[in-house]
Amino acid sequence: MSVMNMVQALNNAFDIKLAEDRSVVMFGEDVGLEGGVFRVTEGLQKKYGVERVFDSPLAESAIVGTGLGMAMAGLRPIVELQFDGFTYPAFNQIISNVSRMNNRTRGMYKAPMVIRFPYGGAINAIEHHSESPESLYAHIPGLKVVVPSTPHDAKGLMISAIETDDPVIFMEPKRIYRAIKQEVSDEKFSIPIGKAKIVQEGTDITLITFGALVRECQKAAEMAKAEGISVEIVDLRTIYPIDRETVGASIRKTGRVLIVAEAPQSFSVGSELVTIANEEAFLSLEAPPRRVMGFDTIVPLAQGEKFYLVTPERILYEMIQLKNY
Amino acid sequence: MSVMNMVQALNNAFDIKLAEDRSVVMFGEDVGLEGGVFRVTEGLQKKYGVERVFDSPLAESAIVGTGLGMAMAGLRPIVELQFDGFTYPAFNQIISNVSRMNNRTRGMYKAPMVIRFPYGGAINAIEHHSESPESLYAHIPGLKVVVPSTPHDAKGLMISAIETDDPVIFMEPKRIYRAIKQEVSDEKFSIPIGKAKIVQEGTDITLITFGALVRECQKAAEMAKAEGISVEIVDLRTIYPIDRETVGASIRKTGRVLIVAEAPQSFSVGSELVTIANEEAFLSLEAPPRRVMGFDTIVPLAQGEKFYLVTPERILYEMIQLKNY
Amino acid sequence: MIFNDFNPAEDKLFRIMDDEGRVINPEYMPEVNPETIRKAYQSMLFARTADLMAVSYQRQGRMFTYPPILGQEAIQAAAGMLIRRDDWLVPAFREMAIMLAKGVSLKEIFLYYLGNEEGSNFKDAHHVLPICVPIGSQYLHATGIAYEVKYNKKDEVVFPFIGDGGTSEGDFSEALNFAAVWQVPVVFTIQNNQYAISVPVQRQTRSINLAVKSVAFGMPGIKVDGNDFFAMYKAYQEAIQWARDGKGPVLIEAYTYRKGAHTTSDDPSKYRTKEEEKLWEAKDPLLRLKKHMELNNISLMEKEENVAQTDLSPAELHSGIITKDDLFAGEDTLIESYKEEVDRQFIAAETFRAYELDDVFKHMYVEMPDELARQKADYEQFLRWKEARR
Amino acid sequence: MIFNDFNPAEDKLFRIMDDEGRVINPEYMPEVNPETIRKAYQSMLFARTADLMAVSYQRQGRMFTYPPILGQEAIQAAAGMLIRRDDWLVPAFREMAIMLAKGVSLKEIFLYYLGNEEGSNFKDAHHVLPICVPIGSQYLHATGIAYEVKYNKKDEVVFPFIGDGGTSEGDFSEALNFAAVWQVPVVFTIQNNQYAISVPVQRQTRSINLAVKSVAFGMPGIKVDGNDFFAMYKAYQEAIQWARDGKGPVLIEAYTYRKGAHTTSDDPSKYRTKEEEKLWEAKDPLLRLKKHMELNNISLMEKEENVAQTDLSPAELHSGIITKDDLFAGEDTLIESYKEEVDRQFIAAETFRAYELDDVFKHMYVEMPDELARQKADYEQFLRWKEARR
Ligand SMILES: Cc1ncc(C[n+]2csc(CCOP(=O)(O)OP(=O)(O)O)c2C)c(N)n1
Ligand SMILES: Cc1ncc(C[n+]2csc(CCOP(=O)(O)OP(=O)(O)O)c2C)c(N)n1
Ligand SMILES: [Mg+2]
Ligand SMILES: [Mg+2]
Repeated sequence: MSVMNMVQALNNAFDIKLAEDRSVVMFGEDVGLEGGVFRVTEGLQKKYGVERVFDSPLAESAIVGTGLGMAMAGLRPIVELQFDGFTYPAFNQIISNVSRMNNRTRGMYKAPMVIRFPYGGAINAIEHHSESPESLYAHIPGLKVVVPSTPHDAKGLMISAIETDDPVIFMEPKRIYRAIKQEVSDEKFSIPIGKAKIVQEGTDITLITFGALVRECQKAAEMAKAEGISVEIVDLRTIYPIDRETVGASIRKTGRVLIVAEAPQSFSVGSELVTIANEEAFLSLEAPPRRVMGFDTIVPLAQGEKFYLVTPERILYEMIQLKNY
Repeated sequence: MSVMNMVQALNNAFDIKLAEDRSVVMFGEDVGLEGGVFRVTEGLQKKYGVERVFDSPLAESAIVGTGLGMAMAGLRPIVELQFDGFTYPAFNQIISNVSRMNNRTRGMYKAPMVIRFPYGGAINAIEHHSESPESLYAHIPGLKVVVPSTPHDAKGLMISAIETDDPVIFMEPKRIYRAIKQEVSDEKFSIPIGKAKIVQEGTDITLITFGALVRECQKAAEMAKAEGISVEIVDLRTIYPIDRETVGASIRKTGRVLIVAEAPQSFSVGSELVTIANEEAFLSLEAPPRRVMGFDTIVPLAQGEKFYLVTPERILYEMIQLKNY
Repeated sequence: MIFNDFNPAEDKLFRIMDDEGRVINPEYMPEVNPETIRKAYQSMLFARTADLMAVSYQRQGRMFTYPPILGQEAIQAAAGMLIRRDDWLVPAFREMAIMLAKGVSLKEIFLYYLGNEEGSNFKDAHHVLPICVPIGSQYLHATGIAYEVKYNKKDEVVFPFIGDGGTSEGDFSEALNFAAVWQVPVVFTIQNNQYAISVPVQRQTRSINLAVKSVAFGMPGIKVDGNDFFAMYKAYQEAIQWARDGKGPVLIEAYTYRKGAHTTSDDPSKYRTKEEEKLWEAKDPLLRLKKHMELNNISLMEKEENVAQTDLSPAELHSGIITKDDLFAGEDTLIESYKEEVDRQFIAAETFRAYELDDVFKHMYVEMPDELARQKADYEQFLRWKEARR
Repeated sequence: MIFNDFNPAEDKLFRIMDDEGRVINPEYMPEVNPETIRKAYQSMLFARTADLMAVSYQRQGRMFTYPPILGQEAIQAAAGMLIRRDDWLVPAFREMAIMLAKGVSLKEIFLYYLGNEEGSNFKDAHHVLPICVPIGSQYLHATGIAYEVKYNKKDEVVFPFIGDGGTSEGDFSEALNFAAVWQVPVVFTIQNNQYAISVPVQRQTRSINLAVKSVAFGMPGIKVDGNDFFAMYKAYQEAIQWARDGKGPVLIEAYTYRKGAHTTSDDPSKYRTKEEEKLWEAKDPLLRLKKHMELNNISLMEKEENVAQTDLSPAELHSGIITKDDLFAGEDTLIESYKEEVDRQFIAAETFRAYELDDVFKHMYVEMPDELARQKADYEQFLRWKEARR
């Protein structure tokens, strides 16, 4: 066991996989020598050499497209896209090739690769550095979309992501890269993709969330306690395939559900969860499922972010509305 | 009035706008001399010259990116992307620039452009020629997403799309390009973006749909009549901004809603409509809102399409489930 | 090195044979024996036969669509003869002939155009990627594969293909750039058949030719007469050597002509002239190789092996000693046998097992998510209901 | 034409002045009078002052981030002096100096880095696009704008900027290709400052230089010493003439060095050496122009105009007739006045009206959809609840 933040936990996961599997390679902009702009890959080039951990030229479509080629040829590439907002030049490779190579060739060629990037707001960044594109990627058949919320989960989920034969979009909540420290096993362990986690049990309201907002939900739940509301928190861990069972069971128990996420709300992960609430728990619903999410706008620049970001207080407000319905 | 199919109605809309507004230009792959692979722009280069209606080199990011430049400089470009599956190389330009130029510059530069493409399955095509990406585009703040279901609507909506100062994703249901003929006014007219249309009134179930599937819903409604089910059909016409009022009112009336669309169901327009049903009509819901949509898979090649496509019979089946809930 | 002698920056075109089949640049003539030439011609003839029949199947309504390779056979025959089993073929969608050469069966190709993904699940071919429809995107896969080749110190070369139109896509440039920076073994081929559907290459780019784009990425490039089998063969030999020697990637522009339609849904008369088509007819790659064989007394069928290597002048040839008809006497019979083979393959594709619901779901993931199983089960319930209603 | 004389395919570098400020290629020296040179130096000095202060505001925690232009002033000063009011500036994100030249206020630039979109709403600047963060994408906008210029037969030129790293993005190539095919008036500038964050240009591309990429698209290109004000000025003069004459686009690689960090969050000592930095220190564009002015007896302030045009040798200069100190006597005072101006602008940005909820919604669409109004109203209700709970 060591105390790790998420950056360290991820780095540790890479270290373990690089050490045990020579087919694992890592690359992207500034990933090698510098160890990435967030230092998530720091020290790995030195340890494993420039053939295995390296800088690429500045072109996201190429990073993903060549990564796919490597994967088809038998490697297990982990590619980094520098920020959420810079994943889009690679969108065509992801949706048209990465996600479907296995289907296109009926399994003749697989695409075991991890496409990882820091995502989300609250770091006072300029445009394109604060986005939450999970809904886009979750809508694409053939991808698995994973988002950890703690250092422990980051490590365990990353190891699963590297080991699965399906391509994985791995979104790293940058605002908690270093904000949460935790005891994490130094050994190799993995957390299954596709299973949600009950962060805390409760009876009145289910909060469904993931990534950086799990912590905000915990704060909100604490506040809600004072109002006499018992909150259950479900951390999805995986956006696709979504864990319908855990989500459904929790909602059937509480009868009230609030979805907490940062992306624009329309046509989003929030919409899908409302749908699942209906499909899995219609007769238990005591109030219409609600979303507390981003507006249908771009994440504002730093000065405007305070309006956009979902805060514990806003979560509490929504819970009270739900409760009083 | 002339009898027109959708190709002719769209061509007529372009003709009217090209004639009255010199700032309108059209381009894309094979758009000029050939008039597009579906001949939607046929004859327009001859009439308006190669400066106004022209072929571009083969690069979608450039088609959209240069189109945006033109729009910022004062033109009103209408760009064609050849198929739904080839819109993705332009995804970065669309999501990172087109949709946000007005917001980024606080209105200093607008992006009045139409990005149009044929979409959807049922033409026995090879891969990438049968997709329905509306959910991806509808999730992007700053875009309007429009889908006509008839020649008349195609003309009226296209004229609105060209005239609005916001960028519009205009999806043309290719399977009914020539399948529906209709009297369409030769005069200029427009249909407002953002307003749905009640295609037929009914009391038991609301079908919400758009594009090519409106016709399939009409067939299903006909079949349902025999089963004693009275069906209301809402044609969205616009996916974003979605017409919450019309949708909500219809569901409040019938208490049962089925969403009919072709895209993969998860994280989709279907999910958003279920959410709207909850938000707008929770207390009226007599059964959980249902989706009958594509599977979370790629649209299969021609031989497999019969399983994937939503048929009137499947719509009927789902309506019966809803009715019997 | 032909790459030095034919600098694309000076718009030089590498040819060995003229339109009449005469060797005009003997110093570059590759060492090919009559047997090789015969095989080349036969493989081109087979490809042409299959190609024409594919178009006719489509016309008969037995196949959905098909992109003819008519006129581009020499490029693919040359590459097909030099590509090794372990080398990688990364096609776009107009590479039927080299796919066959690399072990893909015609049945599989037909199956694909009959609308079944099993047509991209090559049973016998090794290291062949499926047809890639999103233009340009396959070029990046090739560069990535070549990275693995270098990483694992393998003796393989990667052969991606693209069209002239495809060179405008960003992915084309990115792929060349990454391959050059990484110095990986890729032989990039551009089949410049003068059109991207209706758009002529002159409206696609203003560079003096397509091979010169190699300059932007720091790799050798050459513009080759794509209808000249020998020039293509020689160019591939040197390019492959370069790549296999670890010197990095190479770019070959094969200058050719798409004699057919873009696909069976296209009508070229809308955008090109009969005159232009006629001009290129004279440069037909099969015709040229045939002329060369006749000039050099190389017969179509094997029996002539003893006669070979003797260069006969056209005059001698026409003097009646060996007539054209004698040398190509078996051609019609050969074509007939090819047709039968093609038809057998087509019927095998047509009679392939019926598409099942499971085929829609089974391969979307390696590990199928519950969600997909649920959707499938729902659909099966619908099917049972439907059955019951009958 | 310098574009002929300095062929990037031969890796020629266009310089006029050496590192000591001596004119080594007088035949190319643009006709610039002392007043112009003085203005150039002053504008570079102002940009440098503002740039250094921006970094220090960030260090003080008064600004979120900032990408310094330190070392790249000559490029932008030259372009800034030649770009006309109606010409279009299409920046990436490291173009503070030319944005100022084109009428953007420092206050606006600061406001942007203070996290307010109003910093991209230029009140006085004409035909300037906002900072474009997604690398390469702005190049396509420039080509599109130039299409409009040509379409409407206007006498305008479009000036997009990009970094060395940006040349690897597909959009870079697509933009050059479209501009060349359309023959539209764009002067493409690559500011090759040797790094893309931590990645040196040698790992970015294997082409012999970046200017040579022009060959791939059929347009003139030139590699210019970006720290040589005169070379940049001359290159822009000819490029602009070319574009304005309707001959199509041009590519300029400005070979320079990013003396500062990538942004204020970056630490260059992780990836480059002190030696390298020192080497480039000697090529500093301000220093070089200053040396040139001293050699040529051009003073910083206007009073010297009568002395000008007389070339004095360094020996004469040091003989005491005119001392260096005399010529640049006012520099410290000037810098002080610049600092005051910069500070005024920064405070204006800092005290800009507070960001409001409405600012989040107002500009997402030209015609705001009901859905956004609804979301805003919901939020306002939350705010009221929050207020009430206090
Ligand atoms: C990204 C993308 N855009 C558009 C298309 C549609 N399309 C199919 S073939 C073609 C033209 C290709 O021209 P070229 O690259 O010259 O190849 P050729 O067809 O001549 O072999 C187009 C535009 C596509 N398949 N992919
Ligand atoms: C599409 C995209 N990918 C990644 C980034 C992150 N990023 C910002 S600046 C930069 C390096 C740019 O290098 P260069 O083009 O040489 O410009 P310079 O910073 O040297 O001026 C990177 C990778 C981005 N802004 N956009
Ligand atoms: Mg072509
Ligand atoms: Mg740089």
